[in-house]
Amino acid sequence: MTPLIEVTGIGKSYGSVHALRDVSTVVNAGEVTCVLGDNGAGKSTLIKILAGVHQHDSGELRVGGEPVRFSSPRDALEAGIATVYQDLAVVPLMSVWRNFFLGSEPTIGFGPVKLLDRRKGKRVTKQALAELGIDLRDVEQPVGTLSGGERQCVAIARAVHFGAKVLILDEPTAALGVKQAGIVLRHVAQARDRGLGVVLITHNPHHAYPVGDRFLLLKRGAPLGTYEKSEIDLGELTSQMAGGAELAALEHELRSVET
Amino acid sequence: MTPLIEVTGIGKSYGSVHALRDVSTVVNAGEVTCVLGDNGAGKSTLIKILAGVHQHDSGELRVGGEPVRFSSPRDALEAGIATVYQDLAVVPLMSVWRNFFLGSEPTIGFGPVKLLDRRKGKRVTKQALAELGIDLRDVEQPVGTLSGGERQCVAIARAVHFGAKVLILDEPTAALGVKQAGIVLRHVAQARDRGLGVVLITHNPHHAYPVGDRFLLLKRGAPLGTYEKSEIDLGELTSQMAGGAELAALEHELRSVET
Amino acid sequence: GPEGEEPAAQEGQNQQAQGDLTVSVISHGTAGDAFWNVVKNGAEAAGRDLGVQVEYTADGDPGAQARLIDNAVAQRVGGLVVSMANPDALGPSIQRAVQAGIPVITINSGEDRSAEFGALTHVGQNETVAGEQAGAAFADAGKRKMLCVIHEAGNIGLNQRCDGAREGFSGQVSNLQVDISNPTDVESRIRGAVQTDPSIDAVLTLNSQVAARAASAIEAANSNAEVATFDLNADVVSAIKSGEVLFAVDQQQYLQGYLPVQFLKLYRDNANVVGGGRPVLTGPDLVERDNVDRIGQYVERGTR
Amino acid sequence: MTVAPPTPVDERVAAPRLLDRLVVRPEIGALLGAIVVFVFFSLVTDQFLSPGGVSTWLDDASTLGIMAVGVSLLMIGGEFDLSAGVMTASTALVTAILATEAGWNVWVALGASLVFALLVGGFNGWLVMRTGLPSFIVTLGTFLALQGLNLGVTRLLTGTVQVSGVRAADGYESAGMLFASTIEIGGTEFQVSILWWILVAAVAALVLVRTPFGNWIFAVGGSAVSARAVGVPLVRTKILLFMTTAFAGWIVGSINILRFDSVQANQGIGQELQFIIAAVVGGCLLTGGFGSAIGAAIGALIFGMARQGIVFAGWDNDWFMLFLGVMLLAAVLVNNTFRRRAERVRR
Amino acid sequence: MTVAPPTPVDERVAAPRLLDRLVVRPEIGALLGAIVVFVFFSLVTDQFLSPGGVSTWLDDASTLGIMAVGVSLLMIGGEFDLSAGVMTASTALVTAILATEAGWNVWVALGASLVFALLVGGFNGWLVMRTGLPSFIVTLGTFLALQGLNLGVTRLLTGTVQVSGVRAADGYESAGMLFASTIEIGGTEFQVSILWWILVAAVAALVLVRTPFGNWIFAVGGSAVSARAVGVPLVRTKILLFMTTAFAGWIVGSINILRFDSVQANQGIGQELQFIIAAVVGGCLLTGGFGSAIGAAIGALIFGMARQGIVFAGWDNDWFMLFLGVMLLAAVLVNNTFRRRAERVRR
Ligand SMILES: Nc1ncnc2c1ncn2[C@@H]1O[C@H](COP(=O)(O)OP(=O)(O)OP(=O)(O)O)[C@@H](O)[C@H]1O
Ligand SMILES: Nc1ncnc2c1ncn2[C@@H]1O[C@H](COP(=O)(O)OP(=O)(O)OP(=O)(O)O)[C@@H](O)[C@H]1O
Ligand SMILES: [Mg+2]
Ligand SMILES: [Mg+2]
Repeated sequence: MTPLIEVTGIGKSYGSVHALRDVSTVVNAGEVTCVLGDNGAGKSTLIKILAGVHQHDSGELRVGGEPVRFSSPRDALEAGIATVYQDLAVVPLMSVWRNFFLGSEPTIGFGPVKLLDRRKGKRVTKQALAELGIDLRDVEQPVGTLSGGERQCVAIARAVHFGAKVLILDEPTAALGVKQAGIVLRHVAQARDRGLGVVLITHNPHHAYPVGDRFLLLKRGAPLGTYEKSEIDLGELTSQMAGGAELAALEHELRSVET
Repeated sequence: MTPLIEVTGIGKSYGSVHALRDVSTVVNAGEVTCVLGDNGAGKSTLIKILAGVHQHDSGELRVGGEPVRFSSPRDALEAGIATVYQDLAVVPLMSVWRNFFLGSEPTIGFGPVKLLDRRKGKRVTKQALAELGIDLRDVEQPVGTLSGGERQCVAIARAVHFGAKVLILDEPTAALGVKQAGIVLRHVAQARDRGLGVVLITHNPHHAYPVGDRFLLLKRGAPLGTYEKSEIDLGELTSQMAGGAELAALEHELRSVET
Repeated sequence: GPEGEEPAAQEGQNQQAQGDLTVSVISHGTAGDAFWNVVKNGAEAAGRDLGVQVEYTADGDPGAQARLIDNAVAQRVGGLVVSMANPDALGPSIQRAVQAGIPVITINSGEDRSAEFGALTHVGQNETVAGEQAGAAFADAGKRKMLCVIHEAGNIGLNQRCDGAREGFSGQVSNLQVDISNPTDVESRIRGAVQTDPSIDAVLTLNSQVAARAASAIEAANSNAEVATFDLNADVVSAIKSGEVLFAVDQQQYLQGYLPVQFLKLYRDNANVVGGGRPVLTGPDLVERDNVDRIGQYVERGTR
Repeated sequence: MTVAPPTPVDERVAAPRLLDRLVVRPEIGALLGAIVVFVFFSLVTDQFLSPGGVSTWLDDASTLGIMAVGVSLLMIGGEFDLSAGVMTASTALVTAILATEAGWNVWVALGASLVFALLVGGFNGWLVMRTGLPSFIVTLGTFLALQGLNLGVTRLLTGTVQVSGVRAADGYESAGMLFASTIEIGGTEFQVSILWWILVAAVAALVLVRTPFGNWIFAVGGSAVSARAVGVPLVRTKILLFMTTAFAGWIVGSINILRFDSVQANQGIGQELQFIIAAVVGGCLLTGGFGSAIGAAIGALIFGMARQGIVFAGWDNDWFMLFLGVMLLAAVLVNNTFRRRAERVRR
Repeated sequence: MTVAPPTPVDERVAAPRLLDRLVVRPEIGALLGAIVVFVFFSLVTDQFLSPGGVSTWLDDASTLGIMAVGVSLLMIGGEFDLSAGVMTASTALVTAILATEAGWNVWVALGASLVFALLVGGFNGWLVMRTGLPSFIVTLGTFLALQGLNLGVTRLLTGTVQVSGVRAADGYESAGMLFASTIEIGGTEFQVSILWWILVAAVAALVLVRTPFGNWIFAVGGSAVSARAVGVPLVRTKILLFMTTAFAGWIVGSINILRFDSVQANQGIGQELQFIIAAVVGGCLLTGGFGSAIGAAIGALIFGMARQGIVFAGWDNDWFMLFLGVMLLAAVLVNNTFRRRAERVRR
């Protein structure tokens, strides 16, 4: 089986900042590829290349075996890659259902004129959100009136609803509490079980380990290593990320001030 | 000893949203008061009242025993309350040292004319950042060119430098990796040891427990409980926050899909 | 150029009787104003005819106009033609030009202060007189109540025309302000004004384009008022022919551009001063149905 | 298809009032304002309500309204067009010069000026998107450049600052019928531009709320980065919006030149602010992402009624600008209050 | 006092080049532009470099420059003032009417118009801060209102649209000396307004980069919420900025009325765009938080040199607007490129 996405030696610079260098990984159907790393490690840059927001400078990106180069997020969407961004990508002043369908509006034909199918839009949105455990009184209310967690769920519900083959989530749990993070992780697992390829970005190994199949560790733009789940355990993953010795020293220090 | 800050039955609404209701707590010198809660629990709202960004609608706020009502962040700063905001409060286009001293600029008298003391500003900034382990090549560069973690450290360094009595930190670790979060927590502990009263907001009990002395749990704007460190252990704190049963079910479920 | 530093250069001007002559024409017309376009054409035609280099500049802001005069003085032009809508603002600059030995001729407005500032002569006539003529012509036609349409708020020249018209007209006069940059607004407002007061039997417009709007507004409002206007254009000519416009007050502003250039040339080459420095009147010429045919063809080419 | 279970009551939210639900529409403030102005002048003056009076202020509002609708779409899309005012003159000049000086058929000349307008609009949009500069600056540049071209080219080609004589050109009959005829209703003549105004407003309103493209307009105005990220063709949408405004400018320019037969090179300057005022009075948010095309059309109506009402009332016109300034401030304050209320209708 | 240890080399960053360091200043684009314009007209025309020529274009640039500096401070502070142009006329009218119609001493009249200007500026600022509306809209309202007042009140009090005769009023001698005298240098007269321009630019530049208030201006323009949160008095700073712009308007209005002795009620309209253009050409970011007062002064200098240079060169004035539009676009594109480079000089 060819992987859904295959990244080989990819690199990207913003002006004189080399945000990403020589990174390779694969995303298979029914598997979760986790990308881990500290702040500024290049996680968002990597997935923005997959999502068509930026273009890579070097290396190769293959989708379904074909080398591609997305010129806009629309191209990536059409190739079946749906993304939930760290900065959420919702339009606060627009209603929930319009945000939900933004860019892929349902229409009813009317000769050559295509009008929005508003009834369908509202119904589907309500239902898709309900499935995620979010129950809105009114999907006509502006997204700006929702709480951060609710907005996150709108973005996830949208990606799940439209995400044909690959679902990319950029730190979906960073701003969430334990309970809501759990709900999101559950949906990641569900999507995986439905046969989607999932890319999960996080810097919390505790969130990544339970759902991940493959772990790509980045540090300052360069790959630190790629591990299959069988090759690594949670403790090792955590210490790999933080740089083993540093973490141990830190824990000791915090424990000592504590007493 | 009177507490540095005492909050009694405080409440705040934004329009028809009651963001905070009937919350009480104290902040003592040399102690860390942690405020925990899910998204939208009202954590930021509470500390914005302490910091003078918003005014409370009901209840009482005492600083050093005196009831007060700050009309602007400047008032709160003058009362010795320094704050690091979740949304960082830096001006991206301004240089690092100007951001560092923003609102409390060092001047050299020149008759009635007070000019900025730029040399002192740069020197002090460089030094204060170096103490936090951040070493900038040039404190004249715009803050917008720093990484998220570096910006966080600028904001913290500023608060530590000017924070006379009380230091408030709103989710300082949310956007940070393990290592950087550790550094921040270490500084929290240091500030406490120097006799400052610290308010630490987070929704990560693992970050709160090692440094906290008192834990205020919020849920949907209302207090869920206040605990001294001696009254609660990490496991209980975590389960209190997530709502014990829910968490157990979730962990079980994630563990089961994992296999 | 380095010769600018020579102090003697300032008197040098009017003594050199041969060679190129440069004349700067500086008006207070706003860019794109139809009236001043004809002045410009007149000055440029004179320049071509007489081999004089003519530079036309304009600014409606008195301060900016004064600076343009200073500029011409700095260029040490051979002659200066200035429309003096605001003598107080321009006075010092004109006097400086005169002191620098540059002959100045004022045009259009500012007749009464012209000699005081040391100008050679004045060509044209002031707006008030032109307005009086228009008012008198309406009065002769038996009109009782006049509407004077100002198309640029705060323009002193337009206000002077209306004030003059009030003088010359024996009946009642009211002013109406319209926005020249929006023709629909011009037409609607004139229409509204004649609808509101049906006793208005005369409409005086101060711009040829506004005249055409007034004519159709009156028609749309079924009013029996008649239109007269300042200035000519092709539309006004055909409207006079068809009787939609009663008459046009033509200042013959082409002359206000042409004559000063000629006078300055003659002054330099032959020390002529026309009329001993008394004002030369260029109009007003009333263009009516009986003389419009002859004048119409000149309007087309932008010289009347 | 399952139906969501009944919403549990959220204890954090006070019950939203009925009024709150009513004032969510952006055009509500403008509508109230229009009613006030209408009733006021109907009572104060005799002529305002007469057929002739109505036809006068509708006429005045119509061309302004067409532009205001175009500008409102652009404003909802988060951009500005300061060149919209001169654009009405530029298109009229192109049509007139081609039809009279070059002797083209009016329809062909109209087609050429349409192409010209779309090119300028497209250029505005392209430059804004390409450079990321604020549209205020870019269109200020085009505004000045067009102003200079209008004057320079007209004088160069015709020797005057005014072009007329389109009525004599081929094809004037049919083109004039479409853009500049009048319709008699009950003995009063109404300009066909009123129909254009209603048509443009209706089409714009339909596109805005009932089509995907309308969705995209709100999205690119509300948050351009997010819109692009979820697959909205950002650049295309914005460029199309600039072209729409230019298109509106072409309609108005064509109406003007065919109706008045002449155009002056300095026409249209200063109008751009009136379009923006009408759109803002009509409830459009200057910063984008919120507003209504119908509101902008109503904003133009208020403008037309007030401007003509003042003439009917015989008031001194000197004060119109003062009235306009006060009305603008009052309208945005009212709209702002309404919007704030609307935003409080939260979950 | 410890010294930071030597910076370890960051492997992610290419070495910043010297050029990058040089182009960080916001005024660099304007400076280059000014040199180009200066050299160009010096070569093309004879008189541009003569003392009389220099005095002419400096004079032209001076009043524009005073306003551009005021507007640039406001723009760096994140706001706009469309009423700045009419403000120069309003203050002149107040001074003139009080000095001639009411017979006040010129100094007293100047004081009164200063109070008037500061009140209007303060009102602008207060309304913007109070309502949170964009300053574009609020000052557009004031712009229209002042325009109406200028016209209405002047006509009401004097019966015409122009007030003159200040020269005859008490106190003119000394006030005229301060605002409208000329200084002879080497046989050529230079307007005292040039000194005002230099003075205003120098004071503004000093305040901007060397005082805490200047720091606050950058901060409120760069990120108002953050600035307030760290203790910058946001409302006070912004209101003071609006008052500063109004103050600049008062200086220019006073220079105009005392120098030209007369003022027309429609003066100053349209000027506000020129001020903004000069500030933007001078490197100010329209969206706030970045820019320079010196740059704005240089922007005005480019303006003055170009406007007078075209006259010196004998070019047809019809095309000036086209030139202005193209220059504006070119300038912002150059500034933009420089700024982008500057922002790349990262750690
Ligand atoms: N648009 C941009 N322009 C310039 N530099 C950028 C841009 N986006 C990111 N960078 C830089 O590239 C590097 C990698 O950024 P990226 O956002 O990919 O990191 P990340 O791993 O997602 O971090 P975080 O955990 O904070 O989200 C950082 O140094 C960042 O400052
Ligand atoms: N300025 C505001 N206007 C209206 N509602 C607000 C405002 N700020 C916060 N809220 C609402 O008040 C409630 C509490 O918000 P708050 O920011 O205090 O939560 P929090 O605990 O800090 O959440 P997080 O963990 O996401 O930072 C939320 O429902 C939020 O939507
Ligand atoms: Mg990221
Ligand atoms: Mg918060």
